[in-house]
Amino acid sequence: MVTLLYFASLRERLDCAREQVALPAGAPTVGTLVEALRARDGRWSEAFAPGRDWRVAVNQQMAGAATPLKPGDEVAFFPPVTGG
Amino acid sequence: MVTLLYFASLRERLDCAREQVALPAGAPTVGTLVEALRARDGRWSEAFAPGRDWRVAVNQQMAGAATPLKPGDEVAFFPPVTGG
Amino acid sequence: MPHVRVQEAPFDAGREIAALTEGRRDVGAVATFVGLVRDLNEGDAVSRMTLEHYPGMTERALEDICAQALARWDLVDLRVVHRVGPLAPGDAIVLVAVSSAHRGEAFAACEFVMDYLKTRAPFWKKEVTQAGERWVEARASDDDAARRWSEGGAG
Amino acid sequence: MPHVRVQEAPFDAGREIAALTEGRRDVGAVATFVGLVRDLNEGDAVSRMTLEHYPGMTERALEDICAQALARWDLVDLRVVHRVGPLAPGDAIVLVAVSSAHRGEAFAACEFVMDYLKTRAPFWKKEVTQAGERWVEARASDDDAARRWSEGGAG
Repeated sequence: MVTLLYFASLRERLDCAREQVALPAGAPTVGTLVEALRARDGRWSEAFAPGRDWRVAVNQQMAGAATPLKPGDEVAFFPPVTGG
Repeated sequence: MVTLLYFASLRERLDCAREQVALPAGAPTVGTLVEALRARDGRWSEAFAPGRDWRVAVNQQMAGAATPLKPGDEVAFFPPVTGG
Repeated sequence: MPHVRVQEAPFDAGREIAALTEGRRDVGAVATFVGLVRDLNEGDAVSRMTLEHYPGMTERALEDICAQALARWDLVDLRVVHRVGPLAPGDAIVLVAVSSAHRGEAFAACEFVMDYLKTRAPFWKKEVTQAGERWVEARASDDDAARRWSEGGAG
Repeated sequence: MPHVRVQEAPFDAGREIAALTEGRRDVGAVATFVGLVRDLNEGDAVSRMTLEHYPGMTERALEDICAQALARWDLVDLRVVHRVGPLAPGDAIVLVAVSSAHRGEAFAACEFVMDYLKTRAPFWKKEVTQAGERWVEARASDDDAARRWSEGGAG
């Protein structure tokens, strides 16, 4: 299992701030996790459709599609940041 | 007559903060004024010797050797500035 | 470790600068940036906004940005304070203050930290305008500003 | 007309920044520089110093520097406060604060004003070291810093 967090417009679009999911089989990465999320219902498949602009952090460090995942990781998805 | 002001190390070297002098004849400029000062005793001729690094302001605006002078002007000589 | 704070409360820029220099006699320069909420964004009047963040990662990201600045320039110290929660036009959002012996380093590092913070620190602004609430879109110019530090640009 | 002050008394950086932004809702960025007396200059310990200036011309020069910055960048406002008289290590000497809608202009203008002030405003520092009193020599690096603004450099 990993913990998924969603922030800002992504959290609102999915109507979900936090969930626990099982990791995909094999050697899971952010990319294979996103494929699994995309296979869900309309909201997830739309939010993670190819070409949508989202960012990901694994254990609070900026990450990418190739970043490997292991049980217990905290994976956060969010739109490009707009602080400052 | 013009008023001459001296600041900082130049004031100390000349032991003079302020004086009134007659303008050189002709079409006086900062350059001809400096020539007249250089013709004075050792302190002035040394302070204004060719190659010495001083700055000049006429009526509180940065000026140069070619700047023309007229009666009543305030001419200030000082070393390169070191504020801030 | 540089001082990094995320808080709802307002901050006092003068106190932050004073804290950075207190008891020190080797600081010749402090460059400070304060970002504020404007009443106009993308052509629309903004009446208020809310800043959301990612608790935990925010502090890490800010500390990482500070560490990069310390590695890159000869600095004495730096600090970052970032507000979250409800804000109104005129309110200060962020403060970055950098101390060093000479001004060139302080200016460069302060601008670097702001440019990186704008693209790397997990904060999101939601504005209230006459048309309702909207999430602020990231600006391409902020990406450009951050990128110049890795391409031998104005740094 | 930008606010320019020359004074013996200390200043409060927070109050100067607040004065620049008070009642305004169009300011998104304030870049501030504070210069301080260091206890070390040219390798020698400095115990105290005195700042001499040219009353009248000083204010004019600072106002002229501010006017150049206002002409060059899209700024909201700026202010300069410069101390004169006796100072000790750790004391703040100068403050330059610049407000604008966006941060790029504020940073550039603040650095520009400092670079010009360092070479154009009639202030002179006299330091007290163990070897006695000495007038601080102008730095070639300050001339270089000022010159880059007229050569299409980092501005």
